[in-house]
Amino acid sequence: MDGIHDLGGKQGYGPIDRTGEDEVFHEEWEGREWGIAQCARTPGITIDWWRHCRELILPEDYLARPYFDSWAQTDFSTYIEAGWMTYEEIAAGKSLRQDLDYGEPLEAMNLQQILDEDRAHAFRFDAEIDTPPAFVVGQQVSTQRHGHGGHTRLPQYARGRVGKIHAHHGAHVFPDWSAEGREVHQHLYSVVFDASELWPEAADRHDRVYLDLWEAYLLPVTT
Amino acid sequence: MDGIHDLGGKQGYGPIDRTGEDEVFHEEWEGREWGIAQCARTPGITIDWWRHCRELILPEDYLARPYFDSWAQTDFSTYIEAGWMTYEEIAAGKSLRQDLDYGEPLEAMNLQQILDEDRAHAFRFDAEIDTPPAFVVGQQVSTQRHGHGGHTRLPQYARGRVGKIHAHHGAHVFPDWSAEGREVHQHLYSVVFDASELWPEAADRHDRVYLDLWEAYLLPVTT
Amino acid sequence: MPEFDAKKVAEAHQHLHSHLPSESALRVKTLETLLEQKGLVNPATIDAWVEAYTEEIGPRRGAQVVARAWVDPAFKARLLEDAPAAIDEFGFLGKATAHLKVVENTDSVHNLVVCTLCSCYPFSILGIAPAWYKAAAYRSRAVRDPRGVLAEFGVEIGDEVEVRTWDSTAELRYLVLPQRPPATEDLDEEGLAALVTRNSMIGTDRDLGGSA
Amino acid sequence: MPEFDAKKVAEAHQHLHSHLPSESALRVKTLETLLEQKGLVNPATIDAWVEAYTEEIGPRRGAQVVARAWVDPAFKARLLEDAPAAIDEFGFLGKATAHLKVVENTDSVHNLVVCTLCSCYPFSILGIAPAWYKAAAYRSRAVRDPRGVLAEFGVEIGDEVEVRTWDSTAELRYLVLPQRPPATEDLDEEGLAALVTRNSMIGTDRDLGGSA
Repeated sequence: MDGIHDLGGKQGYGPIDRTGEDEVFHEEWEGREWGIAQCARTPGITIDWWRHCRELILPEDYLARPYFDSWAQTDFSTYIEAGWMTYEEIAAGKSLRQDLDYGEPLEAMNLQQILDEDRAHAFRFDAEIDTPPAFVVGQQVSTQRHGHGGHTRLPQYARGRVGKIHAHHGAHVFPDWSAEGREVHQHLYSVVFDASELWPEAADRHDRVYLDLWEAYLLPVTT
Repeated sequence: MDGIHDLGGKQGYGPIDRTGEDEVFHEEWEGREWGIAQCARTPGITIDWWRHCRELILPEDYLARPYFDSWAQTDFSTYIEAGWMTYEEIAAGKSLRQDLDYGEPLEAMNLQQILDEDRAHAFRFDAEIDTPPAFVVGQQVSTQRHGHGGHTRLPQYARGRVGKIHAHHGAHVFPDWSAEGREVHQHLYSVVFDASELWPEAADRHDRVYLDLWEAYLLPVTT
Repeated sequence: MPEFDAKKVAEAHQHLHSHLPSESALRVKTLETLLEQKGLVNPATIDAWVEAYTEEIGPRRGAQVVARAWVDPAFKARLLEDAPAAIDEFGFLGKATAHLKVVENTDSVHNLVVCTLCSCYPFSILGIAPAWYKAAAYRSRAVRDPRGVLAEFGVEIGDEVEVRTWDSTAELRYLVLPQRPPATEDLDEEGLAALVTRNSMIGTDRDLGGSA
Repeated sequence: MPEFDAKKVAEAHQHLHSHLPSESALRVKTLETLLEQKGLVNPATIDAWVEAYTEEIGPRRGAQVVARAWVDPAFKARLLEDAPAAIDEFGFLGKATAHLKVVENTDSVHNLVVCTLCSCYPFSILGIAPAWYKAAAYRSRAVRDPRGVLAEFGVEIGDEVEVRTWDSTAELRYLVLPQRPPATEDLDEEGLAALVTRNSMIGTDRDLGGSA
């Protein structure tokens, strides 16, 4: 979707505010939200669906509220969507129904267990597939002009542009479909673009931008 | 600029709120701001510069604050830029210097005078120029892929797209330069685009979008 | 004189974000006070502008023009050919209408007007734009999802009808000429004008209620 | 089970915009309370996650990896070839590093990492991302104006140096391998690691202060 989250190259956001950059969490609630996101039971969602739910936050809230607030907002929305929470419960600040069974009580985990758990979070998103890659390293490609109307990882600033395959990373879960609940692996590439291909003011700059893009985002360039 | 104001086709803004749609002004201050914008002396600005100043409002303010508030914010910024107001004066809520001469005292105008004045606001932005138009009605054109880094009236959603010249409107003041203080007339066209050229989900819709675009935004299509 | 220094303006917006009162009414009061003290505005003239756009200049003007076009084919031809001159026959030429264009609805075409980049509107013929016209939801969706927008306004558009969205990217302003409703033969121009809604001249209304 | 219904989620966001308290702390408290009452979270486990990412997992991990690469060419080669396996030699493999890539700064190349679409970050090796990394100003500008961004961080990049911005659009995560500062021959691995800043591993820092 062409949402407020698609910030690459957008202008007008002003200077970078580095306030508190050496603090891990600036306020206690930020740590609580971080922790909830690590260990709460969730209704079978994918990372892409969660990201899409965050993208759907009202633009003014997305911009004006603190970062971890958007995580809480996203969590609420996924639990509501799944029927695990209701607006009434949120308004009341307490659970109003006990008829749903979410499984065994959760044991408290200690620091060492968390360090092991963090290790277990080293998820891989790639897999072997039968289809050979359509592009080879060094090949020129152009990107699709249209993004997916739902979740997509082809940002607006890199649409309809010509770049070059920098690397092939095997087949990774395709996010546009994963956000809809379909897990399909597709070849993933790093694609490098000259800055001048992307930005009007970069004509005489030799900088480059690298993006990781799935095969469905790419087209061969016929010269 | 690729600012927050460039809203065409952006997603996530939700349903249309029609609250109070039959009221001219919802609160008194809205009328005051409207009136200020009509009759206050300004520091020799152009409409395009004023629009650009509005585009430069912080994105979260642009989205979250009421519409006419953005006019007041824009006015403040133009007076500050011109040196006609200072932050100290705005903080104090009163004028702190009388050394600048803005001309004769302004006489109060009555309703009939305003109706005449409104007539006098029928500004024309076109002029005869020597250069003949580069495109003819019916011709296919494509739009530039890049927008101007400052003010521009080529929206993001219509960049790098193929359309057709629907009408030629003579030469009009080119906004990208007018916002920088240079008044240059350039041929202006209405260009029509198939919806399917602009939006991924419009593939089977026979709708069209018309934009008024200056010659510098357009390129001939070589087939 | 201003230098049109965008950097300075961006900094002003950042400064004012933190240093102005958050209430809009207070901000505008501050602006008016400063302008008056500096001799840059006369508050009585503001009063008169508000009065003009509350009492005199508004969508009833556009409605009169539309009704005339319905009953007078020669006027309609002039209106479609040169709208500023045609509305000037009523004395309605004014703010933001010097480059007015009229686009006509038919059985097979529906027109919708938007300004995706700011909030351009033909003031002297329609008055102050409704808040929704200037809001992000309408501006973002009118070009991409015009049928969804129309449905929210209660307007269902058949597949056989082409929707044309006019994005006011230059100083041209657009006025939709809606279709005359059926069974209105016995209405005079004034009676017809009473049927014309503001939204029908923007394009968010289509079938005017003449048959009731 | 969820149906992944985006319309329902958008409506939830609209509803919560108006019906949740505006203070973030209260909102998160409400979330935690509900989850605990429903048996969906154990607060003590949240405590342990906060402790892990405050005390144990953070940019000192990345700094150790960088220092090792500076002193051990074979390790550096493994790191550039297969970063997840290389950091696992330290036991640092974990959250968001299974597809880690290391990009190396040289005299003629400077690397900068961003996630323009959300806030992807190699957690298990750098800890919690700084707020600026997740904010609109950095996300919007790092791809378009990397030299302006770097200047705000006090890093001046000569015209002869190519700036490469890596936008983390997939599950790959990037770690910048900064250059070893001059005149650090007498420092051991631990001393070298102390020179490595978090920002230098994101790319918003370049010349590490070894010569002082």
